[in-house]
Amino acid sequence: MEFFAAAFAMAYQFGDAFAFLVISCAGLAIIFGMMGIINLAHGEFIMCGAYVTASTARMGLPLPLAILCGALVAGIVGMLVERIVIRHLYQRPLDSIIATWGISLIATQGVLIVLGSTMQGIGTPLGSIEVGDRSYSAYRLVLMAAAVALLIGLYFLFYHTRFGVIARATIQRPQMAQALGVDTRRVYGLTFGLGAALAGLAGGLYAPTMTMVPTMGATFIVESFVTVVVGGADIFVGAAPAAVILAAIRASLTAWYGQLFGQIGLLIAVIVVIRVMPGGLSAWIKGTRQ
Amino acid sequence: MIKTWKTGISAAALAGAAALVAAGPGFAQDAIKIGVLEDQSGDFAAATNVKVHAIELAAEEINAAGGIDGRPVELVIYDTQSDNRRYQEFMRRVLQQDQVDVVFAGFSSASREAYRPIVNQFDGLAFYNNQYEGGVCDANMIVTGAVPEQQFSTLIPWMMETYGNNVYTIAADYNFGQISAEWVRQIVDENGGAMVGEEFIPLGVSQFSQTIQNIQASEADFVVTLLVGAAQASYYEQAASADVGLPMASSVNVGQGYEHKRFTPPSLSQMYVTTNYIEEIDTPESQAFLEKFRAKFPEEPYINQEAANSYIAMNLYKQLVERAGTTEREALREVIAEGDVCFDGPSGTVCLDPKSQHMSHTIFLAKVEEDHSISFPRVWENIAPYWLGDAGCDLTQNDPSAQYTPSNPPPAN
Amino acid sequence: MTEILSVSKLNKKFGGVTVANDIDFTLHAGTMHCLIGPNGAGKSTFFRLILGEHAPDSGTILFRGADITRLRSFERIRRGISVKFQVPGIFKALSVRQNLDVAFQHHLHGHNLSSTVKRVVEFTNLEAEVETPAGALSHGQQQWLEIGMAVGVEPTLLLLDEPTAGMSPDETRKTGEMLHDLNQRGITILAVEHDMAFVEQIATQVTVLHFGRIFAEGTIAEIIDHPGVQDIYLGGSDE
Amino acid sequence: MDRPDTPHTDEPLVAETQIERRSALAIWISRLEGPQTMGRGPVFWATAALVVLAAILYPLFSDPFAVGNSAYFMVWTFMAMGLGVVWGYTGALSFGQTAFFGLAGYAYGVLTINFGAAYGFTWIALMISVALGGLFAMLIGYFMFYGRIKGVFVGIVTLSVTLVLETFMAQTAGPQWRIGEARLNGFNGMSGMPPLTIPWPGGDVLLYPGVGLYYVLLAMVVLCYLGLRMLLNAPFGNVLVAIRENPERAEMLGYDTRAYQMLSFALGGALAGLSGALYTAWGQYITPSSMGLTAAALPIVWVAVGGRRDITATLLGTLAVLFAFQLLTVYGSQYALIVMGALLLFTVLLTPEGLIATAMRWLGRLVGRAKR
Repeated sequence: MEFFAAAFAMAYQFGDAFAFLVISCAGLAIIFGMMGIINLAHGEFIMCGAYVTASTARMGLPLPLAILCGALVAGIVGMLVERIVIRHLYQRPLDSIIATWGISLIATQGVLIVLGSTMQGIGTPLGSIEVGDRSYSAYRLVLMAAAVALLIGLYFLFYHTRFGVIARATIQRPQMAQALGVDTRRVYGLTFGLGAALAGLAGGLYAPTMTMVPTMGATFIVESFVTVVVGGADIFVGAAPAAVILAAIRASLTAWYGQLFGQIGLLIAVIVVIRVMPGGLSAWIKGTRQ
Repeated sequence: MIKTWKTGISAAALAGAAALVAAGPGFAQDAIKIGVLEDQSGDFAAATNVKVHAIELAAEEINAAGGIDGRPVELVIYDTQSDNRRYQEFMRRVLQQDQVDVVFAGFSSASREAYRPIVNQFDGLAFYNNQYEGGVCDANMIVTGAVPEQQFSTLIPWMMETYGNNVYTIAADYNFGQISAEWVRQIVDENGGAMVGEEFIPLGVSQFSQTIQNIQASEADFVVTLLVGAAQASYYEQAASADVGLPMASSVNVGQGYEHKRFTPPSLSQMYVTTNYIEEIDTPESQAFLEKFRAKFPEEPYINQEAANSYIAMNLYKQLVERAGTTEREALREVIAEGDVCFDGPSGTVCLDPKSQHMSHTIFLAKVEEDHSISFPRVWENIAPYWLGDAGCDLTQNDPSAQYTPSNPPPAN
Repeated sequence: MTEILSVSKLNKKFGGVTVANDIDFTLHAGTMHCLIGPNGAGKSTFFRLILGEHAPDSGTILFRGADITRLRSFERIRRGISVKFQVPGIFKALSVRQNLDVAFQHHLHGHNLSSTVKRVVEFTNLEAEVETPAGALSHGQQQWLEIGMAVGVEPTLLLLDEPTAGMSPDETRKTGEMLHDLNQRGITILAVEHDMAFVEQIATQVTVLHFGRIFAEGTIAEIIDHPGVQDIYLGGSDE
Repeated sequence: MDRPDTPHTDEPLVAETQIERRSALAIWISRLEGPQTMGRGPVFWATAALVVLAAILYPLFSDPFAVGNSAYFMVWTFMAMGLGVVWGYTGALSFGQTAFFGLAGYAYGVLTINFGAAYGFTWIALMISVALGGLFAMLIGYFMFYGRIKGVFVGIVTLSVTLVLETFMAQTAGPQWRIGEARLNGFNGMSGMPPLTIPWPGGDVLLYPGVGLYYVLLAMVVLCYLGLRMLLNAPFGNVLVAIRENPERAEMLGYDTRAYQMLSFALGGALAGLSGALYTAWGQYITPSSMGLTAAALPIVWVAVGGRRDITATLLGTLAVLFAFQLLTVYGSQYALIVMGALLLFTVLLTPEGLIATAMRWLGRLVGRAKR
């Protein structure tokens, strides 16, 4: 029993770190990993999802629906942003840094002015469970399940649906797709919207566990970028194992040496991984390193 | 939602108006100019907008009552955007270009350290109206916020008496957290307790599962939480959902960031905080202050200890100038050296300590209940900021312009 | 004739795929040599191995008698190997003159540089486009510009990866003349080529690569008559 | 397209080397103009001279605060120009110039706190700090470019480096974190270092922000700008641009591209270090947050808004953005950040090359037309 409790504790910590990395990077993996847009407003899409989730939940919507609402609104906002701004930047992805930084400034400060400097949280549901002599938040187990479900769902979407196949084809070979009669603009818009919606979903899922402030997205952004980059271009081949590796490093360093080393160790691991595998994990796994 | 929305707009409009008035030439020649540098946007905005309002309230009252020594007060307000560089830029601007007589500035300790060299260079006078880690011994600074010896020498012994001797500290991994933790450690030790854990969390960390597990694994009777910033505040929600169930003690929460209003009950229940003011304090002075505040700023989300300190600081400055008959810094300091600069304000009577130029406080022990209402199990009257003076800082004798800590005290003469 | 390049027992695998299989290959100074083979035969990989963009798993590469197997790319270039890539490797945002400046500047400057650039511009037929950004040139002109740049390192061996791909017949003929010209100036030429007519125009020797190994070697006539070569071109490829 | 069918084999393609008659100085001065930098001819240089003259006369017509504030703006331009070289010219987007900025800033503090300011030591400290920034950048550059890291990976590695430094420095509040006399002092930042001093008979001149510092910085900016123009139009600059356009081709022209990238990165790091040391001397203060995410993104914004592919545009753009953002903060109150964001959006959407670069091109065309 003692052993089981200790093993559960370790698995829980790892799963928690894994879920955080996967959920927070999924949207970015599509917008940045697939489309090449360096989206510094990723955190603000997360914030948008969290705010919508919290507001709708407080209006009486059940939490799961509220979270979906958050994802939906973030997705719609994402499609608007794509149409107004991002669409003009596909030819010069580096400029997307400036544009999305601008969007991020506007969003953060706009929310501060319109909604005030804080928003009341909604509380974490489901209570706690006891394993051995310790108690754990049950909701965080839901988050872990959500991370796994998210990966499976995305895999299914991109490899087994018409939209997914067209989206991958369009983004890899836009001219070819256009020649085959695909409305590439629409596909780009939808894909960006999907990325934003996933960011919103991350916000919604974590909204019950976090402080609601306009700058809350900032806590996600470094981890998201790091996971996506370590993973490389392909979210399934790359980002998922990247999240596994980084989560293991972070969880164990945090457990043995404290939060400081968890934080610094994560960043150093990133530097080392990129140095050893210059194309990211997915390129390395696919064996096309050269 | 709507409530806070309107506050935001009016705050912005007011800030703009004040800045414009300051720039305009129409005001009387002999106005006393007060620079105000506070974070009205960015990370710290939640806790600092109210400070600006408190200063505006005090200025309005002072002007209505004939100004300071017959001279009207004029505010020069800049938004420092929670950015240390803006403090450097604007401190220079208010001292050099706007030629203010005094500056009220700063929320984070980093921002104070950023502007302090500039105040020293121009030999200006600045009020820092924030509770902080203590130890600033600088003749150009007057500090009205509470310091660790005031908050911990009251809080920790009471907690140990009430809940037990085993203490677990989690603190933000920077100056404030580390120095506060040092105070906690020392006081626990002096009172025969034991530290069963001490953990430092880098700023910006928002995920606490491992920390929560560590606390559960320890034999702690209560947890001292010295967490700072919006990200770290996520701890309470996460600890509550993991059912940690231990009492918490803090010097930063509730009194500053009104977490009990922002989080869903009961995540903060059993939290004990020592503060020198919060709006729940039910004294006649506090009620009068609240009434005035709400009349001028009906949409204010919360009136915290920094708001009270800022308001007190304005009145202390008025008293200093009127007694000295000038805004000359050395003359004001001579008044402080007399040792009887006191003010009856929203939090009771407070006095300035001549040696350290810090302020004594009435310390309230605020307890957050299950439904996040506040009760006050204990009040300590007139707690002095004794440490700096005892350790050897004496601004009436010399001005080292340095910041000291218990493990790095002033050099013995 | 002296050997300028000799490759022995060269092996390279990517994942499970063998792209160079025990290649033994010798190139004589002053010749014009063509490398042919169906798509995927390993021709481009062989170039990249010679250029040092890929490191071989085993084997050696000698250039003018010295072992260059472990040298970095730019060091091989400095010893006198130069290359023209299949997709024109030019600096598209820079003008023709700037492209040539970069190519020639490491041993020339000032007047010497500008007079050389002038001559290369004439040689490559780009007099009217000196200030044009290279990206705005026609495809054939881009190929010529790159040949001009490749001369900049004063090579003794010039590798050309499909120099006439996408060219009109007239451009192809002119390119052939250009290469003959360079060869007469003492540059040994090794080209990958698909266009057999062009191969006939320039090559004295032909080597056939198939599945990463040398399949056949000889003069044009010998290769055309080689029964196995006809098989691999007609059989297994999507040409 | 008419080409003589008989090639002139008798004439060598590559010219026989003739002895160059011009002096090295003349060659370098001629490189003030060239293909890698915008602006040439008497009109441009006359305008530039007028701008510098106006800058020299400015303190006569202005108040001390404005002069000190302008000096403050100039402090940042070195980091921006360095990023311009690394990103705009060499094509490696560094998200971590602040790492070198911070390192040099702390180095200046540690050195001057320990050794004082006598005999002009502050200048030696400044040079050592810049060298440290450059060396550290060279190390990181070696690590990255010799490890074949490129593209967006360069951005993430550099960002990670600067965040590691920030996180580490933020927790050095304790008294055990000291180098000699200098307490690192964690997140609150290090202070108490002297400003730049010029040794002078009868008492050193302290360069607090004011007219003195203004002129020193103005001279440094002008020298640095002209020096970079010459370097970028020299063969070195040509190769950097060639690497940006097509690294494989550059390597296959015999250039050690990794060494060039590393050197360019080291130059960028040294310039960021110069800004860092000057910033510390300017405010007698340096903090870990100057290496944080926000601080790291700012140089990219300055450079991109001005125009990253031209050093003049980078310099003017940086000054313009710094000035505009400060002005907005003064008069825009809470709306300042929103207006800044909108400004960035419009700049990116309307002037892809950068605001200043586009304006300069437009002006150049106008002048050209006027001549005709």
